[in-house]
Amino acid sequence: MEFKRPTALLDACTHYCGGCGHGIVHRLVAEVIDELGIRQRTIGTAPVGCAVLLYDYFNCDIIECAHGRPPAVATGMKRVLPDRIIFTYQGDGDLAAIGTSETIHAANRGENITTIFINNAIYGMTGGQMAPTTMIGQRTTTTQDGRDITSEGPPIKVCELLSSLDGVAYLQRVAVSTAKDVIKAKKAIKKAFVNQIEGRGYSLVEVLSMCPTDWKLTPKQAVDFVNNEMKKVFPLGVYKDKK
Amino acid sequence: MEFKRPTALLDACTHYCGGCGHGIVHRLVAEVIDELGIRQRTIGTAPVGCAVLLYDYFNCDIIECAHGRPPAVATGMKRVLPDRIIFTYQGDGDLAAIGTSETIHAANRGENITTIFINNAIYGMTGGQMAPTTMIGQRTTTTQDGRDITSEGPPIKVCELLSSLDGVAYLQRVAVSTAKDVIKAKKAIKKAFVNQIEGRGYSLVEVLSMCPTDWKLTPKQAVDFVNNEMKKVFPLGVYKDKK
Amino acid sequence: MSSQGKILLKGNEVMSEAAIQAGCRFFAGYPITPQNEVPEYMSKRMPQVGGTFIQAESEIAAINMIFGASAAGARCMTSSSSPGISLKQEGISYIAAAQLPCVIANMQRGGPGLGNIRASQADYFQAVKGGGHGDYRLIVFAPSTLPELYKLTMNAFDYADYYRNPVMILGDGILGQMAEPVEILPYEPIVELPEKDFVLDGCKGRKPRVLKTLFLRPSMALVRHNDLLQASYKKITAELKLHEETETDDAELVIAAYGITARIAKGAVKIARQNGMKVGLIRPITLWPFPDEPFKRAARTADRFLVVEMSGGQFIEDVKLASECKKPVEFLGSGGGWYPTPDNIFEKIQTIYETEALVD
Amino acid sequence: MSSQGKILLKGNEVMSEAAIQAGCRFFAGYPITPQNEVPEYMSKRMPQVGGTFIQAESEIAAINMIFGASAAGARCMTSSSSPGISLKQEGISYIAAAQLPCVIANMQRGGPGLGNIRASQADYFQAVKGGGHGDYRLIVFAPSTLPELYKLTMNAFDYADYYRNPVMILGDGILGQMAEPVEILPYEPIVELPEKDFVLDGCKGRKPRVLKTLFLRPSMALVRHNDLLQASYKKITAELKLHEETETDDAELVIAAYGITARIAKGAVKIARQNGMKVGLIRPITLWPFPDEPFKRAARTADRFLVVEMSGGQFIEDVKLASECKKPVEFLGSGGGWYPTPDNIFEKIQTIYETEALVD
Amino acid sequence: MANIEIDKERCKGCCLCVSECPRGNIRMSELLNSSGHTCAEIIELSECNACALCCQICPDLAIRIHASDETPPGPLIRIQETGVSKQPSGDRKQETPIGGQE
Amino acid sequence: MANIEIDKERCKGCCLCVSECPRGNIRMSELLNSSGHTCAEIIELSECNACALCCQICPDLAIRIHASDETPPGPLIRIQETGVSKQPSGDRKQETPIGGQE
Amino acid sequence: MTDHETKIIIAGFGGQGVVVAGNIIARACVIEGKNVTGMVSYGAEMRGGTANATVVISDREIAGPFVERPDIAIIMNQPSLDKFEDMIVSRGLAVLNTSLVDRNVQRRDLDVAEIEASRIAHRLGNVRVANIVAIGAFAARTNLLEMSSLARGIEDLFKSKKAALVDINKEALRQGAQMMARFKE
Amino acid sequence: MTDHETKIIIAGFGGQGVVVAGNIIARACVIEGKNVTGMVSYGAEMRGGTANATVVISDREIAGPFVERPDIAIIMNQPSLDKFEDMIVSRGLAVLNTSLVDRNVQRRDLDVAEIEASRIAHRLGNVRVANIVAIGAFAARTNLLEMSSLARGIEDLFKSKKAALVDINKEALRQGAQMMARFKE
Ligand SMILES: Cc1ncc(C[n+]2csc(CCOP(=O)(O)OP(=O)(O)O)c2C)c(N)n1
Ligand SMILES: Cc1ncc(C[n+]2csc(CCOP(=O)(O)OP(=O)(O)O)c2C)c(N)n1
Ligand code: SF4
Ligand code: SF4
Ligand code: SF4
Ligand code: SF4
Ligand code: SF4
Ligand code: SF4
Ligand SMILES: [Mg+2]
Ligand SMILES: [Mg+2]
Repeated sequence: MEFKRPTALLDACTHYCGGCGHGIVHRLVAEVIDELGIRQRTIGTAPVGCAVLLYDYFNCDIIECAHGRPPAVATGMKRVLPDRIIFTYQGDGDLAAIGTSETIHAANRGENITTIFINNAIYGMTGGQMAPTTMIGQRTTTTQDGRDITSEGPPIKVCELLSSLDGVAYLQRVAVSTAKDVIKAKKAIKKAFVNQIEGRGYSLVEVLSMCPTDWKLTPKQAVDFVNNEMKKVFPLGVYKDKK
Repeated sequence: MEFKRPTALLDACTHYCGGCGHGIVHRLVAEVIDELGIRQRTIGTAPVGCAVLLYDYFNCDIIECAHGRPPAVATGMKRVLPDRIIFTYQGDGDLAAIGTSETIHAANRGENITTIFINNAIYGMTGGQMAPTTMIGQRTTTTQDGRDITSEGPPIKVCELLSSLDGVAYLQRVAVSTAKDVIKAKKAIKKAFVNQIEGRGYSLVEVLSMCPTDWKLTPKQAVDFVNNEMKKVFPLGVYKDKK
Repeated sequence: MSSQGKILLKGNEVMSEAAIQAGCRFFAGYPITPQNEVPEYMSKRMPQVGGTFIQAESEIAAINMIFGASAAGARCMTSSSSPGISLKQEGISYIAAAQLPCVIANMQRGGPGLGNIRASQADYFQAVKGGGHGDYRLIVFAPSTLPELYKLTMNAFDYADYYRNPVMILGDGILGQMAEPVEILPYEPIVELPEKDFVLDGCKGRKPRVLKTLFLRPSMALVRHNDLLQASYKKITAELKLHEETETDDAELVIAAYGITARIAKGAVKIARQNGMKVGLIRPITLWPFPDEPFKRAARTADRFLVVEMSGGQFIEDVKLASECKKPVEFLGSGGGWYPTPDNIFEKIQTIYETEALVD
Repeated sequence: MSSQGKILLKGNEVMSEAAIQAGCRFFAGYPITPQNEVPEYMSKRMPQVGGTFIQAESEIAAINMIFGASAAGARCMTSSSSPGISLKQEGISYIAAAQLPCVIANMQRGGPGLGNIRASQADYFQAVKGGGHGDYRLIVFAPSTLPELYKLTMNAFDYADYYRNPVMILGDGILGQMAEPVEILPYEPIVELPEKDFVLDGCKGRKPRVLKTLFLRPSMALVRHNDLLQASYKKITAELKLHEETETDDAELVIAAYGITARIAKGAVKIARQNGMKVGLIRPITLWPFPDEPFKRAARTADRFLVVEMSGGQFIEDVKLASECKKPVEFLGSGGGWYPTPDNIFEKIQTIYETEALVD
Repeated sequence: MANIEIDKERCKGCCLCVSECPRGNIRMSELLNSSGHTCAEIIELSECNACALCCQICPDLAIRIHASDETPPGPLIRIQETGVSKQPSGDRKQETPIGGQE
Repeated sequence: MANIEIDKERCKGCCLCVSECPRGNIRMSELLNSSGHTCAEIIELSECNACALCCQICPDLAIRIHASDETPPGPLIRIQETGVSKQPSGDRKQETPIGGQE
Repeated sequence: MTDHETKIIIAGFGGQGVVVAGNIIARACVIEGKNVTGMVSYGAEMRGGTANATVVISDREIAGPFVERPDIAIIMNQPSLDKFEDMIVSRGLAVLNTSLVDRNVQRRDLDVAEIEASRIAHRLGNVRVANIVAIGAFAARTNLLEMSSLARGIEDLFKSKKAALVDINKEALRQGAQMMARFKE
Repeated sequence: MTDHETKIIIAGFGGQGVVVAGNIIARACVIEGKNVTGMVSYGAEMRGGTANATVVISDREIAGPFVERPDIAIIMNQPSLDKFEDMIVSRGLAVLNTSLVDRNVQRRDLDVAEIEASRIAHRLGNVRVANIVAIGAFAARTNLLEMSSLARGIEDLFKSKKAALVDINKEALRQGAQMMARFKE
């Protein structure tokens, strides 16, 4: 057994808080890029969100996009360079709030890209406001008494939402809150990249991820929150796998 | 038997082309408003699209909105005036292209409003470009060889898409391409307004509607297109009815 | 709380509380640094006063919710920072065209693009000339202290209603983030408020109303509507110009600065005066309408202007126009999060004095 | 086709074909009148030349697709009209900040708000001062005939690449909708094109590249990036000002107008000259950088300027600044779809002659 | 005999009512109204059963059925006879006036 | 004995590895690294079965397992001993630095 | 008003082919090497109502594409007559599609060419070529453009998309011109 | 540099409570009727790294909230010392949390107050009150603010949300001050 830093990841210390899920997912994406040998033809998009500094960590070309627009930017890139591998890495605010429209239409067009979607039920970077995926009753800085279904509506379930779109190739929801989940998550991410290599169209992996800081929990509590609360509302599994 | 112009409709000749479905739907909405006795507390939103002149026809307060934004505008109005009846009337470009995000989020918040969604598979007002709901193979001015699934993706099915959102109260797809369909459509529209009166949340009625002009068909052919082609791709029926 | 009834608040909170005090009962916004305290504060306060807070799905949704809420008769507000304000431009043009009152705050940050989160004044043109399409104008307030932010925010709601015109609070990251003691004074309308006869609330007891910005027929309908808007802008221009002058009477060099920069420039004026230099300051409080008279006046008495702004040079154009290019205008500024200090403004003043014989 | 190889095309088609000829291989747009012929034409032509046409789901998606396509190395373009251009402001600020070349066309229509679909020039400020956030500049071309539209569109791609700066074609509904005979000349680069060393196409054989507009660390990083942008703007300003002058040599009255309005004003100059009045015309071809020298020159020789624009008065500010407020500036204009004719410009000239003794 | 009436000034000649009438009791007339549309007309008033299906489909509210005790409204405005025969005006926009759009 | 190693300068003290180790073989040390984080440490190298579950969960790639023939990289940079005891730094942001956000 | 410019307006219902008519006239100008600009005046109209196309022809540079006061108006229906009669310049020409116009021109200072364009088109088997009949009449009356140029304009326009329509349109042109010529005799 | 202004910077890791410390100092100023502006310098830092809060205190109008050259620097960790040592004005004061600083101040022109703030806080049972210990030390050393005002500042800040924290914070303040006083003796 050997375990080391993938070459697709630069040897840098991240700016993420202790216990943040972003770091885990970064590694998984990098490992997949390594394993598929595509680092030199991969272009990633950085979102606006805690992962905005993605470009400081990934050892491949990166374009940083306006908030919510990575699917549109990726569309532009992929159409110009159809043989390159384009992935977007987006938070729940980025993908499911301001970028809802871009997400749905890129997905429906079946753009041959891969989307890694970090659902941490919060706006991490801006300091903990409600995200579209915030859970009912969850306290955030803009839902200080907990998200209320009557005024804010229920959390949006992205895999379920996208699954009705005929253009979408692959949807899976995973988590990174246990080592086992992490191993499964990697498989899903790999599949989402392989799909692109094989030209199957839009693939998205939703990752339930911890934000201890803005949840105001310790990393351990945050892991428990994912395992005990989030997985209930956001069931893990494959939501679409078009052959 | 008696059949006359509803009071919620002004005695004006519309600007719509001969055989256009908008006229039929206008009448149905107006009849429902009459029957529910809510004309004096109803506020409609006019979209940007062929129905932009809605305000010349409806005998109630109307606000004309930016393209795609009626759900946001209606949200603002309804929150300020919760006891008024707010409806949006939107085309497929308005609701399912530029306004995708506003639609999904108003629906998911469960805003207590009523949306009448005219799916005519085309951008009517701008002269016949592809809409999100344009059918595969359908020729438009921007898909001159027919919509191609590989580059444009398949048509978006709005009822199916929204049905995964827990916040949505009621979704039904109807048509106005036969007299029978028209009668059914009215029932659905009525229900969508009654839901609002009873505070059930977001209700949307999708209406398959004719655009003979931009389809470059006669009105008769247009009706056939709805009946023979569109209904296949967009099956009529109730997609959600939350009790 | 101090004995003077002052409490320590951040600028963003000061502005939010002022809005609540002024009767703002609808707020829609989307998070963006450095104005996050605004939606956060509103999310807490609005329910307490029976108002509505919505965290919109985007800045575009937020501004269009404001369009609806204003049409429904509520005093309403949205706030954001630079990139978010860019997204609101279409909506702002619609609101201005429909002559709907509302308050929009821009706590400017470094740009262009994603930029950074330091304060900036590089959205001046966007605010003052109009970043949206068409000939419209926003009333633009540029407060430079928190007590003034408190007062102008209240006034903003009044002027918005009075002129049926959106009002922008053009702040910046510093103003929003700094904390100062502020007295929470009760709200008093600053003008007599007209009846809101445009409100859409159902046509009970009256004819149906239409709120629209489309003017198709006859072909000159939109020209006429523009004439109406221009007439309103003329009235505002005649009535609402606000500014503050510091030691301009005998000034050889007049600094022009607004907002937080003006406050810092005041410090520089002090230093200069201590050093025997006749330096003054004109601080526009309204950026539109632009207070041109003091500049015209100063152009007669002073030898030179020095514009200080946290941008690559935008406000400078209005200073030149207002002073009719009568006197040379020096510039100290940069975009991207550069802040002046009294010291480096004073340095610039010294350079000017050294290289130019000011009194000839 | 005529013997001279000219074909009759609408302005929108002329611009589209010019783009194709210049090697534009990616177009994303969203329908809006009066520029619909552009996406329509592109949807047909792009597949023929192996390029990509995408009807985006919105103007915002379109401008961000351009961001991606340009980063991927394609010559690319988007077009829209006023409200749609307002929606693109955030994206434009990002593209400018990232120094990505691309061409953006605005076929202006009546505003503000939904307005109407008549032509207008009321997005001048937005185009020239920057409707988005931050200190950025677009190179802005204002063609006044279809042959010029053809040529400038080609040039736009070259200058965009040369300066790594987005270029805006600021047209209007008339220019887009009118049809004229145009010769489809082959493309020739107008400048030597630099290698695109910023392109993201995978890091094979080189270090990974990052394209970003965020500059957080160190705290002055964004200031430095702004300095870089300003240096580029300075270079463009020094090199690229374009204008056309008509009978200004002995003119007492100099008309300033751009785009289609300038063309109409030329008709008025002719009439005036026939009537013995010494009237000339300065027509900026680049609106940014603004050709100030001819105005400075004219301010020395002429007595007065007359600005004609299809807006409530925007371009007039640059005319004043360029001429350093040295001579009175009269104004003829209105927003909302008002069109001048040679006759009513001439009427205005007559009024000026009557009420003012031009030569004193 | 049903109290049915087609307002020829409102009719846009789309023909939808024609195919919808279960009795085949509507046809397109030879008339153009003042807006240039050919108009629908009831073939035989007495044949109509007032089922109102034609009214349901008519996009222009051009067909009215009055309660039997009600008198129909005033006469139509102006119908102009031409030699131009039945021409469903749905066609008439095949050529879209450029720019006449939002 | 597994060739496992925790890079204390990379560790952010989140403790996730502690609960993930099936052998209970990781604990939080009394050390703060130069960024102020308390660090995880392997209790007993010989107890480790190289299952790498700790590596899987570690958000900071602070845990490495080397092929047995490989030598581990150079020494850690600087660990500073303080009297401050084990303090999961996930807590440390309870108070969010205002403005330090996009 | 600028000298040497001829300003033409073609007005009718949307769908009467006024845009096509303007297009063919403009193409003929290109063929003859004349300066020309064409434009659809889309101010007030959306769907329905009148549509109109304008063409400005000149041997010199053309100032603007607008036609506020046409020299020649080809009037395809009654509302267009109502709208444009007053705007035509004194001594200008009005070509009237009398099939769809039910009153005479009121002004005395106009040259009026009446032609039953719709009826002729109807007889030709397609009422939609009334526009071309009217162009034929206009051409015969003014001699501004060669019939052959207009015929080539028709060919150019239709050959790509609707080649089938070339013949009937050419015949419509011929008949319109002939009819005018007959009146002249 | 503007006279009569005292400029303070509090710098440490995110999470060391530098913002709270600044807030309490500013509150004490308000209580004493002094002019004050507080600010978080959020320039370069996002998550992690150093965070710092600045406070400007004056009897007159305050020009700006920036502190480029602090009169007083409360340094909570090593990186902050590295970063800010050079910026402090000559004859300024550096309050050092020696628990997390492992070198001496290099400059000779500074007044240095050393306090093992983190260790004291740790002993008090919550390492996170190190910030308040440091404030106590600062207050005792400068006499710029009354201890009672600071104590009231603590009450005001915590009473609404975290009343439980009032006591331990007050105790931290007291011990910080006491420690300083002891050194003084
Ligand atoms: C147009 C625009 N709006 C808002 C912002 C501010 N902003 C930055 S990140 C962010 C949300 C981040 O949340 P998410 O996408 O969930 O990512 P996370 O930080 O949670 O990983 C927002 C609203 C912005 N930069 N641009
Ligand atoms: C921001 C903006 N983008 C584009 C347009 C142009 N536009 C007007 S209507 C329309 C689409 C209309 O299509 P749809 O919503 O399907 O309505 P329909 O006309 O088919 O009823 C578009 C794109 C606009 N007015 N504003
Ligand atoms: S704020 Fe949340 S999402 Fe962002 S780095 Fe910290 S833990 Fe991760
Ligand atoms: S274009 Fe289509 S949708 Fe619009 S009015 Fe005509 S038929 Fe109706
Ligand atoms: S009411 Fe019924 S029977 Fe009578 S005309 Fe209409 S469809 Fe025919
Ligand atoms: S359905 Fe109505 S508009 Fe159509 S032909 Fe019949 S009566 Fe006329
Ligand atoms: S590799 Fe397995 S056994 Fe070894 S420390 Fe990690 S989790 Fe424990
Ligand atoms: S999981 Fe990694 S970062 Fe967290 S405590 Fe363990 S080694 Fe440190
Ligand atoms: Mg998130
Ligand atoms: Mg449609």
